[in-house]
Amino acid sequence: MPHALERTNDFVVKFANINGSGSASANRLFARTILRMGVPCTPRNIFPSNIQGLPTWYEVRLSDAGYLGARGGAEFVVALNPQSFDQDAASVDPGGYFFFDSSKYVAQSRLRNDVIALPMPLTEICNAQWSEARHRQIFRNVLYVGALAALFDMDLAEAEKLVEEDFRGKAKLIASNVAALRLGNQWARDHFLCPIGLQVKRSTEVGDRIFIDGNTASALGAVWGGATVCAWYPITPSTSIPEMFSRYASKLRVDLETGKNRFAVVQAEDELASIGMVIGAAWNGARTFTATSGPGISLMQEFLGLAYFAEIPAVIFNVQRAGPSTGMPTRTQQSDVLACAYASHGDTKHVLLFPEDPKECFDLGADAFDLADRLQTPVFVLLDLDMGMNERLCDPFTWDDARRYDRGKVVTYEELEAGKAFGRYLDVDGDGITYRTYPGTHPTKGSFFTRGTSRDRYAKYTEDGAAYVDNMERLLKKFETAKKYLPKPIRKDSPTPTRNAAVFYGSTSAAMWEAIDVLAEKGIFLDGLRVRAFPFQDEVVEFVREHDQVFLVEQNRDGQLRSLFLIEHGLSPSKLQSVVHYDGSPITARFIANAIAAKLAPVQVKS
Amino acid sequence: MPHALERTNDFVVKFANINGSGSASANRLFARTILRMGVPCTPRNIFPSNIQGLPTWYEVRLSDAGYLGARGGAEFVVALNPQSFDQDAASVDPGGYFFFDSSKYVAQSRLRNDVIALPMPLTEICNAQWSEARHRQIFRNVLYVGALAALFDMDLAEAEKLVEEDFRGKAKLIASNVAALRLGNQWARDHFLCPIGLQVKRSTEVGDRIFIDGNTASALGAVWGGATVCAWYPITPSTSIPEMFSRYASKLRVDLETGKNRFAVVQAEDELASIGMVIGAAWNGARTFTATSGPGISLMQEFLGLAYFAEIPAVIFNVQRAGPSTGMPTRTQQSDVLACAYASHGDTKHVLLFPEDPKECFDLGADAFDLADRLQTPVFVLLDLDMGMNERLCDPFTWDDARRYDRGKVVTYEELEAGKAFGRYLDVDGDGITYRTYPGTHPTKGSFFTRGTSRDRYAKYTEDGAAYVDNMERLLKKFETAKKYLPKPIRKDSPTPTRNAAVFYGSTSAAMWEAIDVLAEKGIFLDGLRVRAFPFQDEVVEFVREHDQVFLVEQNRDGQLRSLFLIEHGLSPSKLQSVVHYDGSPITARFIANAIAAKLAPVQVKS
Amino acid sequence: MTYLAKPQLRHPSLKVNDLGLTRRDYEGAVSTLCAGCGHDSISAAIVHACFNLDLPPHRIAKLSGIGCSSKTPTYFLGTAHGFNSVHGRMPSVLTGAACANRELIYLGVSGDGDSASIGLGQFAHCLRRGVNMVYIVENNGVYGLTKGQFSATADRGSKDKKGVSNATESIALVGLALELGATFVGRSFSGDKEQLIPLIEAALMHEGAAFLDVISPCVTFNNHEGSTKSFEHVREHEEVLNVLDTLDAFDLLTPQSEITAQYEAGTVQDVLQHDGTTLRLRKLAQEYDVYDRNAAMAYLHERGRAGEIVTGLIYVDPQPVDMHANLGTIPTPLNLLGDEICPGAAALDKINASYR
Amino acid sequence: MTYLAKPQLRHPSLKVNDLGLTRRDYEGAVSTLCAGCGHDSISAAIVHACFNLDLPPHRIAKLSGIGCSSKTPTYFLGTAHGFNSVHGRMPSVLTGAACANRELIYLGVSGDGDSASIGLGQFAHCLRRGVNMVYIVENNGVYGLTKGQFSATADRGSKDKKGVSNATESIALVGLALELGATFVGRSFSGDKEQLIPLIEAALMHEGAAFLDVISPCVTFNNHEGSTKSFEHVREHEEVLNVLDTLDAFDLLTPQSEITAQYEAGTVQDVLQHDGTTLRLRKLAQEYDVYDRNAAMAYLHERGRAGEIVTGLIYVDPQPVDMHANLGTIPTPLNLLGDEICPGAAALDKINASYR
Ligand SMILES: Cc1ncc(C[n+]2csc(CCOP(=O)(O)OP(=O)(O)O)c2C)c(N)n1
Ligand SMILES: Cc1ncc(C[n+]2csc(CCOP(=O)(O)OP(=O)(O)O)c2C)c(N)n1
Ligand code: SF4
Ligand code: SF4
Ligand SMILES: [Mg+2]
Ligand SMILES: [Mg+2]
Repeated sequence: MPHALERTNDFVVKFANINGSGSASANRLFARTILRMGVPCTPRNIFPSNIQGLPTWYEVRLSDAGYLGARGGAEFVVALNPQSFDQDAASVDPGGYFFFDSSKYVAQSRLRNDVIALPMPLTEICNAQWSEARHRQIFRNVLYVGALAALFDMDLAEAEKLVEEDFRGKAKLIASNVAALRLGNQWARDHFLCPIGLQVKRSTEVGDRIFIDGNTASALGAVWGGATVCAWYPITPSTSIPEMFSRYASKLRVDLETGKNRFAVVQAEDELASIGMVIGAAWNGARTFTATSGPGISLMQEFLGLAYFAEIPAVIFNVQRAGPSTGMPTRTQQSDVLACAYASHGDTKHVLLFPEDPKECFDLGADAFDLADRLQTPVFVLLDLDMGMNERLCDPFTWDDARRYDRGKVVTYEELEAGKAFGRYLDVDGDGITYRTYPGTHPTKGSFFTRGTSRDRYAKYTEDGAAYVDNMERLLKKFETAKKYLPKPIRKDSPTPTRNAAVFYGSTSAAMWEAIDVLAEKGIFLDGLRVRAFPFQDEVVEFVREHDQVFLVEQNRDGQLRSLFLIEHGLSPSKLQSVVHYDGSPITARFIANAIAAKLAPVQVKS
Repeated sequence: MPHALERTNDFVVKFANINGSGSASANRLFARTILRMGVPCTPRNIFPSNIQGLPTWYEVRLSDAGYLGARGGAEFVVALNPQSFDQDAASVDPGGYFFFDSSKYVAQSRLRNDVIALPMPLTEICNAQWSEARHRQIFRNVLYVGALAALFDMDLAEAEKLVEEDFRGKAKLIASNVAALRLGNQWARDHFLCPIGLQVKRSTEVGDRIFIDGNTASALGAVWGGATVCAWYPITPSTSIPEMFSRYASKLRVDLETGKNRFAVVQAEDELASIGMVIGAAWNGARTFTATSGPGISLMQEFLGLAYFAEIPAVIFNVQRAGPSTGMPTRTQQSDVLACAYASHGDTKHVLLFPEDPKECFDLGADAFDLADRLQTPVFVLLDLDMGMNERLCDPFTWDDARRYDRGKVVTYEELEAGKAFGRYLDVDGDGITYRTYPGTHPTKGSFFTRGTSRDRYAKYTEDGAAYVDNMERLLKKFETAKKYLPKPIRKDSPTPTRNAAVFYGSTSAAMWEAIDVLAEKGIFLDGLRVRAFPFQDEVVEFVREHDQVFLVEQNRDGQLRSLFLIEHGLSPSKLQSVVHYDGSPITARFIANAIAAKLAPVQVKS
Repeated sequence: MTYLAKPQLRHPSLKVNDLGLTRRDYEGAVSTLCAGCGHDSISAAIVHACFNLDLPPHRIAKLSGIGCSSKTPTYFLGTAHGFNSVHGRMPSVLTGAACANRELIYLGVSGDGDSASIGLGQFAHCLRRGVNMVYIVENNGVYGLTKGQFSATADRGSKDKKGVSNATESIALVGLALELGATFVGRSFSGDKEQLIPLIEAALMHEGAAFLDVISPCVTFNNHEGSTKSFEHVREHEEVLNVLDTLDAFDLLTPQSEITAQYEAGTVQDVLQHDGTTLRLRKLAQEYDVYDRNAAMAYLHERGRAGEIVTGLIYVDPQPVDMHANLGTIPTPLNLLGDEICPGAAALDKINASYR
Repeated sequence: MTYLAKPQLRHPSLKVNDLGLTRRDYEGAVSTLCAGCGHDSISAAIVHACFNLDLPPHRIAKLSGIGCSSKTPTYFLGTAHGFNSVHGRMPSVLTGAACANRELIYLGVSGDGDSASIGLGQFAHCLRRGVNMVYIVENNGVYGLTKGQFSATADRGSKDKKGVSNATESIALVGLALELGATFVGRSFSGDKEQLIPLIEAALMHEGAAFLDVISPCVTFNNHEGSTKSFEHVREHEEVLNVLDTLDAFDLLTPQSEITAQYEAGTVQDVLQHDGTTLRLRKLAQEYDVYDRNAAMAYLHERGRAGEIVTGLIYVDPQPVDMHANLGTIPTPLNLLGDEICPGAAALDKINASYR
C-alpha cells in the first residue's frame, strides 16, 4: 500500500451522488466553506441529461496556487451512489481516501488496498436521528459535510455561518442544519483519526474574489449593459441566463411607483421565434438578446443571415455543449465556433466574443450590447457549459458610473429636422458602418425599408449586380472596422524566450495557463495568447507570425478556431498545430501539457 | 461609325422582354432552331424576382467552337421592353445591331451611331393582322423570330418543324404560328438587307447532344437513381427539380394495372419538414431526396446534424442562388459551399458533389443515392441557378442496364436469422461504415434505437466520454472512406508545361476551360483541375502541391471552396489564390482570363 | 403591376383628413405585382383605412414575410418604416418590435403560404400572446411568388391551373385564429372594399391581436375554373355576415347610404371597443353574435361545409388583453430607456458581496 | 426512475396473447424518468394496448422528439425500432417514414413543449395530411426536461412551482386537432388506465391520423397546488365522456364488469371502423355524439371554460382518408422497391430524343 497522500490546500474531492437527491446544496456548502477559509477552490458538476435517479458527480479542486481549471484525478472520493460505487472506488488516486455510506454491508472485495477506506453509516445515523423520510434524506447530505470538515480540519464555524446566511430568518431550519453539521462532525472525530493527510488551512488567496457561475454573470452583464428585451427558449446549458436576467431585472429594473417592468422577457415558442423577436426588437431600437445552445444556433441560421445582411444588432449568448445534434447535452465543448462565425447560407461572417470566466462573461456580456449597436450586426458571446453552469472564483465585477451606452450611429428626429442627409446604407464615414433611424422617428424623413434582399445605398430594392457587390464589399469593410472595437487578446510571454507558443480561448484559459507553468517546469517554454474576439486583430496574427510553432488548444474535434485562422489569414497551416480535447469533460492542464510535450518531443530530439 | 460586325456562328443575341409577356417560348424557339441547324448555342435567362411586368433578358450565345459559358457583351440586341429600351440600346457591342419595335415613334437621339438600327413595327403589323388582343401579344413574339431567321439567314423550315413538334396534333395552332413566322420572315426580307453580317450556318458541332436544364436532369437522375420518396418546399431556383421528378415519375413509375404510384412526392410545410421527411423515409429504407436553395439549407441545419450523427442517408439538391439571406433570389452564385460542408452546430462534415452541367446533374444525381446509402450520411448535390434553370447543350444521358442500386450495408431478415452479429455502430469492416437494419425487419433481432444523442456501438444511450470519442473518430474514418467512392476530379494539363494551375467546380467549368484557351493564346499556360466532390481525394491535394500558383476560381465573395482546402489539408494559403466573381451573373471566360492575367502580370514581370 | 394605374377606390378627390394629409400621403411605391392582383386592392384598402382614421403614417410599422403578399408593404404608407423579413417568420419579428415600442401601430402583412405553411407556428403563438397588432393574411390559396403551388389554405378538391385536384385537408385560418384566442377576427374579400376598409379600421383600433383573413385572388395562378379562390367563385359564394362602420371615422365614409344599399337591410348593433371607440355593425345574419366565440366557430364550420365563404366581423372580444399587460411593462416604450436604467457601480458592489 | 419497480397494472399474470407473446415482450428498457412520472404510466398503457391487440412489436415504429416524454419510446416495445429525433420535429420524420413503408404501425410520442411550442406547425400539418398513425402528447403543461418552464398548454392563471402565474393564453391541442382535420381525437389521463388503454387500442386500429392528448402530471415540476395539470386537479376536474372497448380485443380486457362499475352506467354505442373493427362506446355524457366534429368543438370549449377536463373518445370519422390515398401510392411499401423501378437505358434514350 502506498503512503497515504498528504496535501494541504491542493487536492481534489469528488462527490458521487444521485441527481434529484438534494446533494447539490450540501456539496456547494462544502465548497463555499473552503472559500470562506480563503482557499481557492473550483467545483465542477457532472450531471446526466435527466431529472432524477441517475449518477451525478461534483468535483471540488482546492488550489492555493490559484489554478481554477479542471485537474483530473481525485485524492478523496465521497461515494453516496450505490449505482456507481465500484466505478467511484476505482477513481480514487492511489494513496487517496474513499468515504462511503456503510449503513449497508459492503464486501471488502469492493474496496481497494491502496486507498484508505472511510466508512460512515450515514443512513443509519439519520434513521436513528430523524423520523421523517424527507429529513432523513436532506440531513444525510449535511451530515457528510460535517464529517468532511472534521477529516480535513476545516473550520466548522464557517459552514455554520453560511447556513445562517442561506436560511436567514428561518431559525428552525438553521438550528436543524447546524445540528446535522455538528452531528456529522462529531461522529467523524469520534470514529476517524482526524485530520487526515488532506487538509484545508486558512489562507488569504481568495481575497475579494467572488464565486459565481458564467450564466449568472452573463445575465448581470445584460442587466448592466442595458438590455431591455430578452426573447429565449429553454435549452440546457443556457437556460439560466434568461432566468437570472428575469430575476435581477425584476429586482433592479422595476418602476418603484407602479411596479411595472422596465424590461420584457418573452419565452418564445422556439429558437426561430426567439431570434426573430430579438431582430424585431433591435430593429425597433431596443437593446436585446437571446441565449441558447448548439441546436438553437442551428435553428437560427436563416435569421442570422438576415441580421447580417440587413444589419440588425443582436446579442446571442451561446452556451456551448457537446454536439453534433443533441450530442451530450450536459457535457461541455467549444464546438459551435464555425457554426457561429459563418452562420447562414451565402457569404456571411459574424463577430464572436470569447469570455474566459464569469468576470469576462459580465464584462463582454455588457460590452456586447455596445458592440452590436455600434457595428449593427449580430454579436455572439460564446460560453460553454463548463463556464456557464459551474461557479467559479473570479474578480469582482466593476462598473464605471461615467460610462454611457454606445447606441451607435442613430439619426434622430432633430438631426433629420436639421436636414441631415440620410441613406440607410450610405457609407458616410468610410468605416463601412452606416446610419440608421428607429421606426417612427419623423413624419416625413428618414424612413426606410429593411429587407434581406439586395438594395442600393438608400435601401431601395435593386437586382443590380454592381449595387449588390458594392454593399457586400462594404460589409467586409465593416468587418475590418470591427477589429478596433473588439477586446484585444491577452498575451503573456514566457520569461525564458521561446519560439513556441499557444493560442487558446474561453474556458480553456485556466487549464492552459496552468499547463504553461507545468511545461515550464519541464523546461518547455511557451508564449501564450488568449484570443478574446473574432475577427482577429493584427496583434493575434502577428503573434502567430512571430513564432515557429503555435499550438491551438481547443475543446472540439475539428480544430474550429484554427479553421478561422486558416480561412481569414494567410497563416501557414503546418505552423498552427491543433491540440484538441473533446470528450465532453473540461480540458485539464495535465492533458494539455502532455499533448504539447508529446508534439514537441521529436522536434526537441532533432534540435 | 465602326464597320458592321461580321460573324458566323459566333456571336451573342440578347432579347430584352417584359416577364409574363409570353416571350420565353419564342426566344426558346429561336435558340432551338439554331441548335437544329447543328450550331452549338447557349441561352441564359436573366429574370427578376417577380411574376409579371418587370424587365427580363434572354441571352443566346452561338459558338461553333463549342464554348457554352456566358461570354458577356452582345452583337445583336432585340429590344422589346420600353422600360429598358435605353439600357438595351447602350448594351450593343460597337458595330452591332439593334432590333426594336418601331410601332411607336422612337427619337433618333435614343439610337446609337455606332450600331445598326433595325426598326420593325411589330405591334403595328400584329394589329393589322390579328384582332384578338391575346393573339396580337403572342404572335408579336413569333413574328420577331421569323424576322431574325431572315436577318441571320437561318433555316426557317427548322423553326417550322419545331412548331409542328411542339403543337403536335393541334393543326390550327401550328398553322397560325407558322403563318406568323413566315410573316415576320417575309417582312424582314422585304425591309432589311438580309442577311446581315451575323449569320448562322449549318454545322455538325451539336452532334447527338441534348439540350436540357440542370434541374430537369437532376430530376431524371433521381428517377433513374431509384428515389421513391421526395419531400420538398417550393423555392427558386430549385422548384423544378421536384416538379419534374413528379412529372417523370408519373410517366415512368406508375403501376399500369392499378394506376397507382411507385413513388410519393410530398409538398411539405417548410424546409424543416421536408428534410425531416427525407430523414424519416431514409431511416425506413427508402431512397429519398429533397431540393432547396440557400434559405432552405439554413433551415435544415439542425436536422442535417442529426443525419450526420445518427447516420441517415439523405440526398439534398441545393440549387444555389445569390445570398446572404433572401439576397438576389433569381441570380446565380456558388455561395452555400461552407454552409453545406459544415452544416449544423458541433463537429460535422458533409459529402458534397459538384456537377458541371446537366449531364453530370443526371449522373451525380443518380449516384448520390448510391453514395448516401453506402455512406449512410447526407449527400449534397450542389447546382446553381445558372446550371439549374438554363437549358444547356450536353452529352446524352446513358445508363448501364447491368447496373444495380447499391443499398449499402443493410442486414436482412435472413442474415439475422442465420445469426449474423449486429451492432448498429460497430465498425466490423474497419472502414468506419457500420451496418443497419430497416425497421420491422425481424421480430426479435436487429432492432435498435436511433437518436441524435451519444450512444455506444450497440446504439445504447451513453454519456461516456470515451464511447463518444470512439464514435466521433469513426465518423472521421468514414469521411476518409468516402473519398474512394466519390467521383474523381477531372484534370487537364496544358500541352505547354506550366507551374500554374486553376482549380474550379460546378457551373464555372465551361467558362474556365474557355479561359484556359484564351490565356494560352496570350502565352499564359494553366493546368486545370475540376473538383467534383468533397472531401477532396489525394489527386486533388497532389495537384495543388505540384504547382507553384493555383487559382481557385469560384462564384462567391469569400472563396468558400478555398476555405475547405485550407481547413482540410495542410496547403499553403499563399499558393492558393482566390479568383471570385459574385455579382449574381454567371462567370465569364473574359472575367477569369483577365483576373488571372492581372494576378500573374507582376509575377511575370519579375521572372 | 408597373404600367397600370393603381386600382381606383371610391374617393378620388384629394380630400384632407384631420392630420392635414391627403390619401396620397398614405400611398407607397408603385406596385410590381401582376395587373389585377387582389393584393393591390388590399394595399389600397389599407391606405384608405389609415387615412380615414387619421393615423400618422410614420407611427405605423409595416412588417411582412416573403411572397407576393409580403412585398406589398412597399406599396403603401411610404413614410413608414417597413420590414420585409424572412419567409413565415414575420410574427416573431413583429412581436419583438412590439416589445420594444408599444406606442407604434403594428401592421403585419402575410400570405397564406407564409402564414399557414411555414409560418403556422409563429402565426399561432403571436395570436395567443395577444400582441397588439393587425395581422392580415392575403389569402389566395397558392404560392404566388413561386408560381402557383397549392398552399395549405387551398380547399380539398379545388383544382390548380393544370386541373390537378388538391388532395389534402385545408387549413382554415379564421377557425384557427378563434381557437388560438385572437381577440378580433374578421374575414373579407379583396374585391369588396366597402366591407374591407372599415374592417381594417376596426382592427387597427382594436387593442389586442386582430386577425383578418382576406381572400385575395391570384389572377396569374389561381383565378381559373375549379379554383375556390377565384374572383368568380368568391363572388358567388360570399356570405356577408355584417358590414361595419367605425363611428370615429364615420363622417369620412361617404356616402353612407350607398354602402348600406349594397346589402340587404339588417339590424344595427353598436360594439364598444376597449379604447372607447365604437364599431357600428350592420348585421346581415341577424342571429349572429360577434361576442360568442363558440357560436362563431360552429357557424363558420357549418357554412364552410356548405361551401359558403362567411365574411365580416366574425368575433370581437371587447376587453382584449394585450401582451404588454401580460408582461407588466411600463407605459414608456422600452426603446426609449437609456443610461438611466443601468443599476450602476454601487448596486454592482452589493451583487458582488452576495456572491462571496 | 431506475430503482423503483415499474408501476404495476392490473394483469400481473404472464398471460399469452394470440401471437404467443406475454406482456413482458412488449416492454422496453428500464425508465430513467422520475419516480411517479405520469409518462411511465402511459408507457405501461401502450404496452398493454399493443399486447391486447396482438400487435407484433417489431412492426411498430416508435418516433419521438426531445423531452422527458420523448424519451419514453426507449421504455416500451424493446424489439421495435425507435427514433428519438429532434425537438418538435417528430411529425415530419414520422410522415417520411410512413411514406416509405405503409405497412408498419406508426406511434408518435411527444410532449406539450415538443408539440404545442416548437412543433406546432409540424403537429398541424401531419394531422391535416391524414398520416396513418397514433400521435400521443404526454401533456404536463411544463417543460420537464429543462426543469419546469410553462409550456404552451399551461392554462392561463395556473401557477408554477414558485407561485408565478401564467399570463398567456393556452393552446388546447384537442381543439386544434379537431380544427385541423384529425380523424380520431381523444383525451385521457395517465392516471386512468381503464380509459386510456382501450383508447390507445382504438387509436391504433384507426386508419388515419389519430391524436391523443393525455394529461400526464410532472411530479417534479408541476404537481403542486395552483397547477391545473397536477394529479389532484385532474382527478377533481375530469369529466369522463365515455369509455370504450375494442370488440376485437374484448375478451382480453378483464373483467368487463369491473371497468364498467367504475363509471355511472351509460348507454352503449357501437362505432364501426374503416378496417371492419368495432369500437364499443359506453357513453357517460348521453347526448354527446362522437361523429359530430362541430358539436365536439363546442362542447369542449364550453366545458373547458367551466374548468372541466373532458376525457374519452371525442371525435371519430368512420371513413378516414389516409395520406397514401391522397398520394395514390401502390400497396407495396416503397422501401421494398428495388432495381425493377429503374426505367433503364431504352427509356433514357427516348428522353434524350425528346430533348434534341
Ligand atoms: C425559407 C424559404 N423557403 C422558401 C422560399 C420561397 N418562397 C418565396 S414566397 C413563397 C410562397 C409565398 O406564398 P404566399 O405566402 O401565399 O404569398 P403569395 O405569393 O401567394 O402572395 C415561397 C415558398 C423562401 N423565400 N424562403
Ligand atoms: C432545438 C431545441 N431547443 C431546445 C431544446 C431543449 N429542450 C429539451 S426538452 C425541452 C422541452 C420538453 O418539454 P415537453 O415536450 O413538454 O416534454 P416533457 O419533458 O415535459 O415531457 C426543451 C425545450 C432542445 N432539445 N432542442
Ligand atoms: S403571381 Fe398572383 S399573387 Fe403574385 S402578384 Fe401575380 S397575381 Fe398577385
Ligand atoms: S421532470 Fe417531470 S416530466 Fe420529467 S421525468 Fe420527472 S416527473 Fe416526468
Ligand atoms: Mg398565397
Ligand atoms: Mg411537457
